[in-house]
Amino acid sequence: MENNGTGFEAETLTTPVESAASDESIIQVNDLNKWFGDFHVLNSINLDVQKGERIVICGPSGSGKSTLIRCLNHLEAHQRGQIIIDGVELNEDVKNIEAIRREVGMVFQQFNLFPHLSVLENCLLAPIWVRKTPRREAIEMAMHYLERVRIPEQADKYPGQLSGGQQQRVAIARALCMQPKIMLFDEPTSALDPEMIKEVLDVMVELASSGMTMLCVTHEMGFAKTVADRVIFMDDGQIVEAAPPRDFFTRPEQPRTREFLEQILQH
Amino acid sequence: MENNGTGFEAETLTTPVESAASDESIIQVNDLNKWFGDFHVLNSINLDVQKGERIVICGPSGSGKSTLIRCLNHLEAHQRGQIIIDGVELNEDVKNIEAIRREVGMVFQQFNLFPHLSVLENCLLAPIWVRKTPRREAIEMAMHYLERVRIPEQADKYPGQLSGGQQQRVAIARALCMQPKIMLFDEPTSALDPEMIKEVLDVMVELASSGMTMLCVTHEMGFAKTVADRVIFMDDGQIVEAAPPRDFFTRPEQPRTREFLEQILQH
Amino acid sequence: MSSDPTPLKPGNPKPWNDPRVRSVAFQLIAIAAVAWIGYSLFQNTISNMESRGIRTGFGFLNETAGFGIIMSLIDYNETMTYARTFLVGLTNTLLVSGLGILFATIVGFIVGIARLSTNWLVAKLALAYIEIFRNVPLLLQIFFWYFAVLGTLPGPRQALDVGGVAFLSNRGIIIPRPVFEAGAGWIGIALIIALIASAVMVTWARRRQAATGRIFPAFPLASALILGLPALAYFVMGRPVGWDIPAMGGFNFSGGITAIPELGALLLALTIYTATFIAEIVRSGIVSVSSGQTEAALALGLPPRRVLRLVVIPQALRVIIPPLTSQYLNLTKNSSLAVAIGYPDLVNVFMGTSLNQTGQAVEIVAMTMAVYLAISLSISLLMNIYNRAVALKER
Amino acid sequence: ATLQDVQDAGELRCGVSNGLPGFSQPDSSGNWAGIDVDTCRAVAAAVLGDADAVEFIPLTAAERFTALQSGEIDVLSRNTTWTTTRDASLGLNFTGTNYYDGQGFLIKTALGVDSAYDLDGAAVCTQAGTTTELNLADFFRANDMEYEAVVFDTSEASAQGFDNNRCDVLTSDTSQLAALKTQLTDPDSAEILPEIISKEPLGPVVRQGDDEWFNVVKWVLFGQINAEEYGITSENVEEMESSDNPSVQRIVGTSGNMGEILGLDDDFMVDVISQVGNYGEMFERNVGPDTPLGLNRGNNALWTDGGILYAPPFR
Amino acid sequence: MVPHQPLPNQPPPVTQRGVIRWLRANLFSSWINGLVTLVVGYYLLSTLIPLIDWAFIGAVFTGDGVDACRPGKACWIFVEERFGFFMYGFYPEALRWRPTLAFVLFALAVVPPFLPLPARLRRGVAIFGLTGLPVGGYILIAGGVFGLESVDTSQWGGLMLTLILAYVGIIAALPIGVALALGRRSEMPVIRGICVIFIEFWRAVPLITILFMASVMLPLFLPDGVTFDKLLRALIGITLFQAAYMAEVVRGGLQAIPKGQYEAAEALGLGYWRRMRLIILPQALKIVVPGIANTVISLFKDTTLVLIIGLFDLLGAVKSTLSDPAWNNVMAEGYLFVAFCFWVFCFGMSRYSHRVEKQLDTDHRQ
Ligand SMILES: Nc1ncnc2c1ncn2[C@@H]1O[C@H](COP(=O)(O)OP(=O)(O)OP(=O)(O)O)[C@@H](O)[C@H]1O
Ligand SMILES: Nc1ncnc2c1ncn2[C@@H]1O[C@H](COP(=O)(O)OP(=O)(O)OP(=O)(O)O)[C@@H](O)[C@H]1O
Ligand SMILES: [Mg+2]
Ligand SMILES: [Mg+2]
Repeated sequence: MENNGTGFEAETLTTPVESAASDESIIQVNDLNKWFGDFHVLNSINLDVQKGERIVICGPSGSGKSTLIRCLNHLEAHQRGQIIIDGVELNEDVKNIEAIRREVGMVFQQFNLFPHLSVLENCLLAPIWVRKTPRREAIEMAMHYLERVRIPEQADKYPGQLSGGQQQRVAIARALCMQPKIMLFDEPTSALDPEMIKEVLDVMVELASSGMTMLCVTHEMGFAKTVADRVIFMDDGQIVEAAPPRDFFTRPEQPRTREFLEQILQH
Repeated sequence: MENNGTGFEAETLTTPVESAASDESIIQVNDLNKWFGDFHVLNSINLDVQKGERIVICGPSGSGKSTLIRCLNHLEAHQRGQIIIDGVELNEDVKNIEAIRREVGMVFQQFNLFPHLSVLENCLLAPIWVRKTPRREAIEMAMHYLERVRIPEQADKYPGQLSGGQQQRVAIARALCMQPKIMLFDEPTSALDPEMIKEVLDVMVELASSGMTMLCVTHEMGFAKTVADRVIFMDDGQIVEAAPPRDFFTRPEQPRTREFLEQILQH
Repeated sequence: MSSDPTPLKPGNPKPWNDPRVRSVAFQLIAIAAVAWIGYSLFQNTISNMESRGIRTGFGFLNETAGFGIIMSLIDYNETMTYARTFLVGLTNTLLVSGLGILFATIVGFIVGIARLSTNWLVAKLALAYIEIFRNVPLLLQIFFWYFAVLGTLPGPRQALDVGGVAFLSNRGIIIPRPVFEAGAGWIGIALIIALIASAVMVTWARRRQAATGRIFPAFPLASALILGLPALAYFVMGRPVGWDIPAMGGFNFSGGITAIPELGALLLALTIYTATFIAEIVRSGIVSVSSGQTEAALALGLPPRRVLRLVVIPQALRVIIPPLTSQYLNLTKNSSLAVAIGYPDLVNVFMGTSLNQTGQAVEIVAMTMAVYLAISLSISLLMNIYNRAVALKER
Repeated sequence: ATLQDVQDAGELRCGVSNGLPGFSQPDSSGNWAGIDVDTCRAVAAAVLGDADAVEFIPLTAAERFTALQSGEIDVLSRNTTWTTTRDASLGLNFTGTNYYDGQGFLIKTALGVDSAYDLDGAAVCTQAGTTTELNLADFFRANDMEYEAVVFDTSEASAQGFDNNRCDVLTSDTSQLAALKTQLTDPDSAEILPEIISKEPLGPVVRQGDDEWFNVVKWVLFGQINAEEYGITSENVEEMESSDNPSVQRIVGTSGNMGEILGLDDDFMVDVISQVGNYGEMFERNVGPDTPLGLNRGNNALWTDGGILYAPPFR
Repeated sequence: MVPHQPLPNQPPPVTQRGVIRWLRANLFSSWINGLVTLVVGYYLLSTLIPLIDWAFIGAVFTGDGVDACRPGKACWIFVEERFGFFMYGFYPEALRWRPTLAFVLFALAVVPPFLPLPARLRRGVAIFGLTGLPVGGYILIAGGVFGLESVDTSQWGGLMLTLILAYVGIIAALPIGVALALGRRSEMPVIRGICVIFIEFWRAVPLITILFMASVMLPLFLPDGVTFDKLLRALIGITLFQAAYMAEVVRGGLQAIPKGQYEAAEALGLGYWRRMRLIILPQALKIVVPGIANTVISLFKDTTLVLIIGLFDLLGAVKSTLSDPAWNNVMAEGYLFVAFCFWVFCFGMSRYSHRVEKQLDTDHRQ
C-alpha cells in the first residue's frame, strides 16, 4: 500500500495521476440524513467509494461538505441512514467507532496539531496509545512518514515553530502514522498562504499516487483534475453531481454545477 | 465650508481633484524639534499649510510622520519650535490646546471607535460635550455626515458589529461632526483589507473635493496623485522634499526620494 | 424524504457499547452514590445525635439567650431570644462587610490609579503597598491591627481628644450622638425637599443640555442644595438638634456613639487587605482600555476629565466589575475572621456563643452556612444579569 | 462503648483548655500540666495503666461541647461548670467536681474600685460560650447596672484584652483569675474583688448514655478524693497495699472487687495514685500555695477539714 | 536642484537629558506632581527612618533574655530564642533533623525549573515532587516505620505545619479540582449538576466554618467509632475547599482549548480519558499556571486559620508565646516575624510561578 517518494513534483499537477481504484467497495453510504436541530444538513446522501479511489468534494459554503466528511469518522453522529466503512457499520457502538477511527485518518483545515508536543511526539501519539506499537518502531515509522512529507529535519521542533504549510504536512504525517486505509481531508489548504498551498498539494498528490483511498474537500480544481477519480458536487445538503473530473469540468450535467464552476474558475 | 456629496465616485481616482487652496495660511510650523529621550524624532521641521490645501506625507517607517501629525493636535508635545494653527499657538496652555483640538479632526490607523457607544453616539460625543450643540441638532448633523460616508443605516449598530472599512468611515464621520477646519489622517487605510481600502479612499477623495484642509500620512500613491496639492517626503525626522504630485512622482529632486519611490512603486 | 418506505436507521449498537446507555448507567450510579452518601451521613448524624441525647430541632431559637453582646445595630439585650442573636450577628456581619466593601473600594481605586501615576514615587509606593499587604495572611493583619496597633491606644481616661467632642481610646472612637428636639422634623423635611429638588434639577439640566447644548453644573449645585437646605432649616428652627456629647463618667465615656476597636481593627485589616486586590483589578481594567481610545477622545477635543468619564471609565468598568464582585464576596466571607478578635459577627455570636450555650451544632452551623450561601448566590445572580447587560456587541 | 474504645486505642483523648495556668497549659515542648490535665491522666492511669497515654486536645470554650458530643474526645476536662442545662439538654453528664469555684472580678487597682457593686458602666472582658458570660448578664441585670461585654474566644485573649486596657474588669472563675493575674505584664497592678457572684463547680464531663464510662470517670475522681481522706499518697501507696484498714484495702484493691465492677483492674487506683497522686497532691502541685497561682484549699478542702469536698465511700 | 543636506541629529535640550530628564519626567512633570513628590517623599522618609531605626539600627539581635533588650527598639532576641518552637512547634528537638531533611528534599524538587536540565530529568523531578515526596516526607516526619521514632501529629507545629498544610492541600486539591472541572464540563447533566453544586457550595462558605465543621463536627456525621486525626481532618477541609477553587481555575483553562484539539484527538482514535490526559489537560494546566499559583498563595495564607481550631501553625505558635510574661510586649516583633516569613514565601511563590510559566511555554511563536 505504501510507496516511497517517486520524485513526483508539482509540475506534474496537470497530468492526471493514474487511478488505483479497485472494485472492492470500502465506504458505503446509504441514504444518509443528518439534522442540526431543525436544519437538514445532509439529505439522502448515497455514496460508494472503492478501495484506492480518490474523491474530491466541492460545493458552496454551507452545503454540508465538512459535515459529510465528519460523519464518516463519527465526529458528527448521523440520524438516519447507514455508513459502512471497511465492512464495519458506523453507529453509536463505541467499539465500532474505535475500529473505524483506527482505519480513517483525518486532516483538518486548521491543522489542529498538538502545540504542547513536538512534531515527532505528535506523530507517535496514536501509534503508541491506539495501535500499541512499541515506541522504537513507532519512531521509525513516524520518521518514515515525516520524510515522505519532506520535513524529517523538523521532528524535534514544536508546531508553533513551523510555518502553516509545514504544520499541515505534519498533520498529514500524523494521520498517516496510524496507517489508515482511508484519508479524509477537509479543505487542507484553505488556511494557507499561496506559496504554502503548493507544498501541501505536492504531498497530497504524492500520497494519491501511492494508491491511498482519499476523500478530499477542496476548491483546488487543479488538484481535482490531477488526482480525482470522481468529483462530487454538493449543494444544500445533497449530492448534485458526481462524475470523473474530465466530464465534471468539461460537460457538467446540472445547471447548478455549471453555475458553481463558473464562479469558482473565475477567481 | 461644507459641501454635500458632489456625486464624486471612485472611478475618478486618477483624475486630479481641483485644488481649493487659498493664500491664507492655516498651519505654520517653524523649526519644530522633538526628542524621545535622546532620540531626535523631528529635526527642524518647517511647514506652511494654506487653507484648503491637501497634503500627503510619506516616508519610510520610523521617519517621524506619525509624530509630526500627532504634534499638530498636541497628542505629543514638542520641545522646540513653534506650531501655530488657525492663529493660535500650540503650547502647554490648556485653553489653546482645547481650542486647537476643536478645529482639528483626526483619523487613526486603528479607527479607535468607542466600542461601548453606538455609531451614532460615537458621532454625538464631541458635538454635545465639546461644542455644546443641542442634541437634536447634533443628531441631524451626525446623520448628515454618516450619509456622507455612506453608512447612515448603521447608525444604531455598535462598532464591533461593523467591518473594518465601515468602522474607518464612522471614524471619519465622527471627526467631521466637530466641523473641524483641518483633518489629519494617520495611515487611515493600512489596517484594512484591500476591498475595504477603496471604500475608505472614496470617502476621503470626496472629502478632499469639498475643500477641506487635509494632512494625510499614507502610502496610497494613487490617492496622493489624485488629491494632493503637495506631497511631502520625510526621512529621519526631516522633510527631505515637498512638491506638487506631478513633480514629486515624475522628477523628484532628491536621490533619497527617488530611492523611496522606486521601492514603493515596485509593489 | 427518502422514497424507501422503511427508512434505514443506523444499526443498534450492543447495549454495553452504546454511549447513551453507558451515560445513563453512569449517571444513575452517580445519583445512587450521592444519594447513598447523603443518606448515610444523614442517618449517622441522626443516630449519633439520638444515641448521645443531643437535642434537635429549631425550638431553641425561641429560648432566652441570656448573654450580652457588645454591639448591635438592632435592639438587643440578654433577655431576648437566640433568634434575636442570629439577627444581631447577621446585621453585624452585614455592617462590617458593607463598610469594608465601601472602604476597600475607595482605597483600592485610589491605589490602583496611583499605580498608574506618572509620578514615579507615587507609583512605586502603590506597588510596594500592594506587594506587602497582599502577601501577608489576613488573620495576621487582623491581630496586628487589633493587638499591636489599636491595643496600644491610651485608656479612656487618657483618651485622645478631638475638639472636646470626639474621643479616641482603646475603647474605640466615641462621637457625639444627635438628639432630636421639637422642630427637628423640619430638618428632615428640608432634606427631602432638597433631594427632590436635586433630582428635578438634574433631569432639567439633562433636558436643557439636549435642547440647547449648554451644560449645567448640576452636580455641585445639587450637593450644595442637599447640604445647604437642611443647614438652613437647622438655623431657622433655632437649632433644634442637641448633641449628646460623650463625657467621662465612671469607667468609660457615657453617651455618644461608639465604634468599638474590634470593628475598627477588622475594618482596617479587611480594607487594607482587600484593597490590594481591588487596586490590581482597577489597574488592569484601566490598562485594558487602549491608549488609542484616550487619544481618539482627546483628539475630538474632549477635556481630560470628560475623557475619563465618558470613554475610559465606562470601558474599564466592564473589565473591573466581575472580578470586583468576587472580591466583595471574599471580603464578606473573610469578615468571619472577626471571631479571632471578638467582634460580634454572625460566626462569633451565633456559631460561637449561641452554639455553645445550646449545643445544637448541626442546626446552627447549617443556618450560618446558609446565610453565606445566600449572600454568595445572590451576588452571582446580580453579576450574571450585569454581565449580560453590558456585554459588548460583536459581529 | 467508650471504655472499650479507649482500651482498644490504647490512648485516652481528653479535651482540655488551650492554655490556662494551673488547669491546663502546655510548656514550650508540648508537655501539658494542670489540675484538669491531671484529671485526664488519672483516668488514663486507671483505664490503661499509663498516665501518659493521653492525647490532649486543646479546645476553645465554644468548641468543647460539640467536640465531646461528636465523639472527637472521650472526656472533657476543661474547667467546665456543671449546670442543669448542660447536664440535661446537651446530652452530657458531669461526673463530679474537681474544683469548686465561683465567679469573681479582676480589676485594675488604679481604678480605685473595691466592690463589684460599683461596676456600673464598666467594660468587662470575658470568654465566649461560658457560664461566666451568662452569670455576668444576670449579675448586672439583678443589680440594675449597665455593662459592656467584651467577649474573646480564649481566656488567654481575654486576659490580654484586660492587660491592654480594652476593658476595666476581667471576669472569670476566681481560680482562673488568679492564674490569669500571673500572666499580666504587671501582676500587681490588678486585684480580685471580694464578691463571688456565682457557684462554679468545675468537673470532667462525658457523653450521656454510656453509664459504664460515666462510672469510671466519676470513680477515678472519687477515688482520688477518698485516697486523700485515707492518707494514701503517691509516696506511700506501695506500703498502703499492706494496710489493714479495710477502707484503704478497698481503694488499693487488695480487698473487694471495686475495679472489676467498674470494668477495670482491681488495683486501678494504685496506678492512679502512684502516677498522678491523690486529690490533695494534684491540687498542691498545680494550683496550691507553692505554685504561681498560690490558691488555698478553701472550699476544696476535704469535708473533714472544713471544706465541701465529700466523696461517696469506696465500698 | 538643491541637494538635501541631512541635518545632523542634535542632543536634546538639557531638560531632556540624563538625571534631569528622569527627574522631570518621573517626579516633577508638572507643579502638582512636584508638590506630590515633595509631600509623599517627606512623609515616606519621616516614617521610614524611625522604622528602620526601630527594626535594624537600634534593634537588639543578640543577647541573653529580656534584659538585653532596649526600650523603644525591636528586640529580635525573642524570635531567636523561640526560633525552634516557631519552626517546628512541639516536635521533639532531637528529631528535628527529620522535617529539616524533608524540606531540603522539597526544596530540591522545587529548584529544577531554574536549572538548565534536560526536559526528561526535570519531568522526573516534578513527578517525584508530586508522588514520592509526599510519601517520603510523611514517613520522615511522622516516623513509626523503618526504626524512626513515631511523632504524633499533635506535636507538629510552627512553620513546618504551615508548609505541610499548604503542600498537602495543594497536592491533594489539584486532582480533585481537575476531576470537578471535567465534571462541570461533562455532557451528562447529573454529573454536571453534582459538580456545580459541590463547587458553588464550597466557594460560598467561609473557610473557618468549614474548619470548625471538620474539627469538631465531623465525627457526628460518621458512623459511631470512626474517627481520625485532627490534623487530617483539617487537611480534608482545606483540600475540599481548595479543590473547589482549583476546579474553577482549571475550567478556565479547559475552556481556552480550541475545539479542534478535541476533534483532532478524537479523529486519531483516542478515547475520552486518553484525550484528556494526553492532549487537553497538559495544555489546559499550562494555561492556568498563574491561576494555580494564585490559589496556592491564597491557600498558603489561609492555613493560618487553623489557629482558630487549635492547631499551632506558625502564627499560632508565635501568638501562643506572645502572652509570656517573661517577655514584655514583643507583640510587634512576633507579628512582624510571622509577616516576614509569609511574605517571603508568598512573594517567592509568585515569582516562581512566573518562572514555571516561561519554562512551560513551548509555543515558541515565530
Ligand atoms: N454544530 C453545528 N450546529 C448547527 N449547525 C451547524 C453545525 N455545524 C455546521 N452547521 C451548519 O450546517 C451547514 C453545513 O455546514 P458545513 O460545515 O458542513 O458546510 P461546508 O460545506 O463545509 O461549508 P464550508 O465550505 O464553509 O466549510 C452550515 O449551514 C452550518 O451553518
Ligand atoms: N512614545 C515613543 N517613545 C519613544 N520612541 C517613540 C515613541 N513613538 C515613536 N517613537 C519612535 O520615533 C520614531 C518615529 O516614529 P513615528 O511613529 O513617527 O514613525 P512613522 O514615520 O509614523 O513610521 P510608520 O510608518 O511605521 O508609522 C520611530 O523610530 C519610533 O520608534
Ligand atoms: Mg467546511
Ligand atoms: Mg506611523
